[in-house]
Amino acid sequence: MINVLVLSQHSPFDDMHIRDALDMTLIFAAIEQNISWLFTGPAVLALKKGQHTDPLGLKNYFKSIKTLEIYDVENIYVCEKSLVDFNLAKSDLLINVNVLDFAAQSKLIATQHQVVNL
Amino acid sequence: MINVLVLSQHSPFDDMHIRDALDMTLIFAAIEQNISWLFTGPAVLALKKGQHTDPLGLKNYFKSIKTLEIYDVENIYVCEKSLVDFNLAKSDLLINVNVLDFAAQSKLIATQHQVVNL
Amino acid sequence: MSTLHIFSKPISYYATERLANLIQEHDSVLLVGDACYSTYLYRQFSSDLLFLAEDALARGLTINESDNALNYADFVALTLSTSQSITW
Amino acid sequence: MSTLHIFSKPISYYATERLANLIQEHDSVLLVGDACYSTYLYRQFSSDLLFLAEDALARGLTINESDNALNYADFVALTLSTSQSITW
Amino acid sequence: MARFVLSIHCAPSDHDTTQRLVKFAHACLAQGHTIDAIFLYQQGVFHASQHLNLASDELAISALWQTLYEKKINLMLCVTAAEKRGLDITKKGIFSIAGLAEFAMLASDADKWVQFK
Amino acid sequence: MARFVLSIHCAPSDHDTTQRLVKFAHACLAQGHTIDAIFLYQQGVFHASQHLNLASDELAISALWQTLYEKKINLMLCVTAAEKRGLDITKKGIFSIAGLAEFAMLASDADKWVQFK
Repeated sequence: MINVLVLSQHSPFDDMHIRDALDMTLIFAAIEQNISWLFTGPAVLALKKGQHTDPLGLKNYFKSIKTLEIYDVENIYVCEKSLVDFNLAKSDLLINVNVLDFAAQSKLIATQHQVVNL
Repeated sequence: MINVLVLSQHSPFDDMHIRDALDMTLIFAAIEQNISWLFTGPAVLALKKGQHTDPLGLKNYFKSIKTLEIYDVENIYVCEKSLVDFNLAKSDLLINVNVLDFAAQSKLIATQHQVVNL
Repeated sequence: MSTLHIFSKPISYYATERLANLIQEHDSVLLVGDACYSTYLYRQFSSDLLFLAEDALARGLTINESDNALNYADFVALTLSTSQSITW
Repeated sequence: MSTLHIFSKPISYYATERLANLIQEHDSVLLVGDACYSTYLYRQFSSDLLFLAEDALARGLTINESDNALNYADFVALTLSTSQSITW
Repeated sequence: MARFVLSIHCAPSDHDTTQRLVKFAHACLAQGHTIDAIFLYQQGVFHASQHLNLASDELAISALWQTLYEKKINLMLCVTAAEKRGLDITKKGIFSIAGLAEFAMLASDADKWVQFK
Repeated sequence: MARFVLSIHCAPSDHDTTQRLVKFAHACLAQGHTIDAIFLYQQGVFHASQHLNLASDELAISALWQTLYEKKINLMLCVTAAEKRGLDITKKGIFSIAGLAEFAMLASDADKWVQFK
């Protein structure tokens, strides 16, 4: 089992970036690697509660984010500074996450075998 | 005859952005509209002298930039602040350009019928 | 002679300093898509921000009465009441 | 346990503040492609910048003897001497 | 009544921008304006692909372009941009193949050009 | 000797990144390392297009992929990414169709995964 970190930095509907990252995270969980997913910058907005993009015709992938735990993806990390930048509190988020300062993010990266930025 | 402004903001080999802008500029010149091309941010690097990307296998579009004048494209504008950001002087550039401060850029934009950001 | 500036991403996607200098006081700034998440960060571009109501609502934002929330008919009208548009 | 950070665009493309905080002193920073135009702007990430020689030369930059200019064999070796790479 | 041209610059994987362009176009027509062309440029050329295969909970991109075609809007695909990007221009469906010059002429005659990206 | 996987995330219109990936791959092999796969993901799927039509002064993208294929590198095209983006997966040429799981397994076994974007 290796440690794999998926990095997300794009805003929720910037192309399919977050959805590609979600797929990658779920696949590594499915093949039983130790997967982590780190949200930084505008990507933290993908964890925001109360979004309903179905009226726009856009796939509501927030539902899948909510089911990450069921698929044994427990290592969801969020950049503390980015939450502040977007005025979000932990209670504004869809799921329970680990909020990390920069030092903790660096440490997380250092313990990985592979890091993929999507 | 209408005033059309092509805006470039991307760095020289970021996808085909600058080349798309070059094509657009030349076409509007060919159909005899009053075309202007404004370089801001990393796009100013596309005007830098002494680049030879043929060894990398990349099309040397700098040659085409040099021939803009022949095609009657005379309104080439460059953001003053961006030149400073990239440590470039007017003499470092391939062609003769008009260097504009922000106020002059705003004025340029205001006199256009169409602005296309590529 | 005013310009319509259209933004579709959070402000960190753009060259903020350059744009703050380019955008004129009488210009219009319209936020669509993912730019609606953080309208307040766009105040540096304009004191009178416009945004697309359905894009903001889909993203879970509440619209106040004082907000300039537009529908698509307004968006079209806005492109006609300004001299030219730039999609940044 | 050091990370290789790879950049291919001028620094204005990136979230500079966040990255400056993330990149550790013992990490390696490699500039390729259009990142080579403005290596000096990357000093905030590392005092010991590496760059791809042929990408810098193609862009008309001069390489000094003190520079850490790499060829592709060095690039491959660098990915092996670091624990993991991130292409930003 | 005004004459518009629109252009799309993002790939069909950018569903959000795509739905916005389509809604804007219909709103233009609803107000009695004319759309002389929608131009597929840069990564936007891939909207003319005949091989988009999306799940039913995804944005129905091909169906949306069909609604614009049915309103008789000229959906112009930039041929040089398409060839450089690997789109099969022999299967163009409801899109018409055009050069940059054709579009530039329409854009010069239009009252407004709005980009979607 | 190490085992690599590489992935490409940008469209074939990004010539600079493309030439860099190809050179990196050949340098890996020259040093005796193995490349278990090159994965086409996100906009990178369009590299598998059989319809790239570039002028002779452009980067010869198809020929470059051919040089990697001749070195027996597995050029894997992500099928779901391709379908969502409109690539014709029935004409795959030298690329093999793969799911994300197949690639993830190779990436888990590899010593290094280097992304090109």
